[in-house]
Amino acid sequence: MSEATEMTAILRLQREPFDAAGEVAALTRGRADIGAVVTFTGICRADENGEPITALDLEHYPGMAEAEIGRHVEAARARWPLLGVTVIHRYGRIAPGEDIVLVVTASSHREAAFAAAEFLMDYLKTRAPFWKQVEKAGDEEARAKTWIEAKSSDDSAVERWKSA
Amino acid sequence: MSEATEMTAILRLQREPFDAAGEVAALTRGRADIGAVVTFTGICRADENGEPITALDLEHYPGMAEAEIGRHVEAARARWPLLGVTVIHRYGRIAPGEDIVLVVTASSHREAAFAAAEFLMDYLKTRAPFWKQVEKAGDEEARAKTWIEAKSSDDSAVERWKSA
Amino acid sequence: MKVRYFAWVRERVGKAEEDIDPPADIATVSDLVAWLSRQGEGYAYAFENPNVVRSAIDKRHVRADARINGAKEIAFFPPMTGG
Amino acid sequence: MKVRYFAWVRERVGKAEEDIDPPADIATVSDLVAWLSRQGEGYAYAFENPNVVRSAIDKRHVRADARINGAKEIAFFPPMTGG
Repeated sequence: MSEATEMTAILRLQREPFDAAGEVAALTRGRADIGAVVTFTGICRADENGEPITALDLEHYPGMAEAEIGRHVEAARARWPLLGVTVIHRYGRIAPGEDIVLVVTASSHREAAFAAAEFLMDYLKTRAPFWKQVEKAGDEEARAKTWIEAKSSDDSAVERWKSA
Repeated sequence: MSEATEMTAILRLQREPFDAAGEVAALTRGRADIGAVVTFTGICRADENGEPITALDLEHYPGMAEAEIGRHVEAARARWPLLGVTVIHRYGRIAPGEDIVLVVTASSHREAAFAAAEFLMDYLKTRAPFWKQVEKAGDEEARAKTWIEAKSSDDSAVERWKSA
Repeated sequence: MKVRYFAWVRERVGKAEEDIDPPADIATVSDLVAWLSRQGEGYAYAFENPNVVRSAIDKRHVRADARINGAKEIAFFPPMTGG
Repeated sequence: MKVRYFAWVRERVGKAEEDIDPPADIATVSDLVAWLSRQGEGYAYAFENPNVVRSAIDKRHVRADARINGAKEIAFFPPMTGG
């Protein structure tokens, strides 16, 4: 492996919160070939479709989630000159204001870093086996949980990577 | 101003390094309406066009740089439903591995955050009055400085925002 | 063959996974969906709109016409909403 | 009227800024560039390819046909390379 194409890929699914800054530092530390780092953080909002929520609950398919994300990290590497990629996706109960997902992409130049981060997010939304439930306000007994429906805008977003 | 459209804009030009994580925290702290944060960090590489460099030296046009970036932050706000924007651009001598520029965009959803961050970076590259000089390796006397030439790929990148 | 269910498919079927032994003429994922739909009310409810339910064989997305021969694990779930 | 020079335009002209008083028939930025080019070797070198040099009036980008009447500060510089 030549030094010029050295690429770090980190992929983790976890219940615990993550430290975005620490992950960026881990990806860039000791390297002077990275010129651009794009970080996407998905955060739990306090509302869903205009209604207040108390939490999100994320279910996932262990094993397949890692495999599916790993395949898309490989596809991103094949498509853009990346020097580093980190994907961390949480599962379990997540309160408003907490982070849900982190994608970090590093490259020599900004175009590849932006494109790969968007590509990975579009695929995470539509292809990674995670399902979100919202927990609506109310006391312990009254808390209604509802599965979030997939958005057709997410399907259109992922389509753009197929034609190019 | 309604709470739903509350937007924080931070714009700084400085000689000192910045703390990307601290800036993201400042933008998102105490809010639960932000669902997506995109961070772009531009970093000084140890090479320019394949040749090793010892530093970049950034000159800027004080007053105009702030005004020009401010106008593009306003244009981004008008175009996408942003909840926060931070732009920090350093000037002066910057060593390989050090950060040069930071753009943070926050929105309810990822599409706006990604698009606004790319828009701002494309404009910073081509319209913000900054000029980069590279300092090539050598002893104090022999250090040659060369102005970096503008890239036509950056001009094409900025064109895409005009047709849409 | 192991079958796994996720999200509201799991809730409707009433279990997260089970081992099944479908008849030999069940060749594809859509054959299996039709067969499962006849195994009880929960299954019928879960697969009431088979076009909505997604499937994976051995942890890879597949279409309804994929052959199940040799599969170790087949999973059914709603459209994904991660990220 | 104050004129400011940046990057290699500044280096070629040999100064960062100066106050000038061009003749009354100098109406546009390109008139001013032509007039400055006649003020010495450094100026001629800085503006040898006038299409490359960018200009701003009162801290806003302008084209070469912009009128300079009323301008407080005119700046000349190479294409920007920030970000």
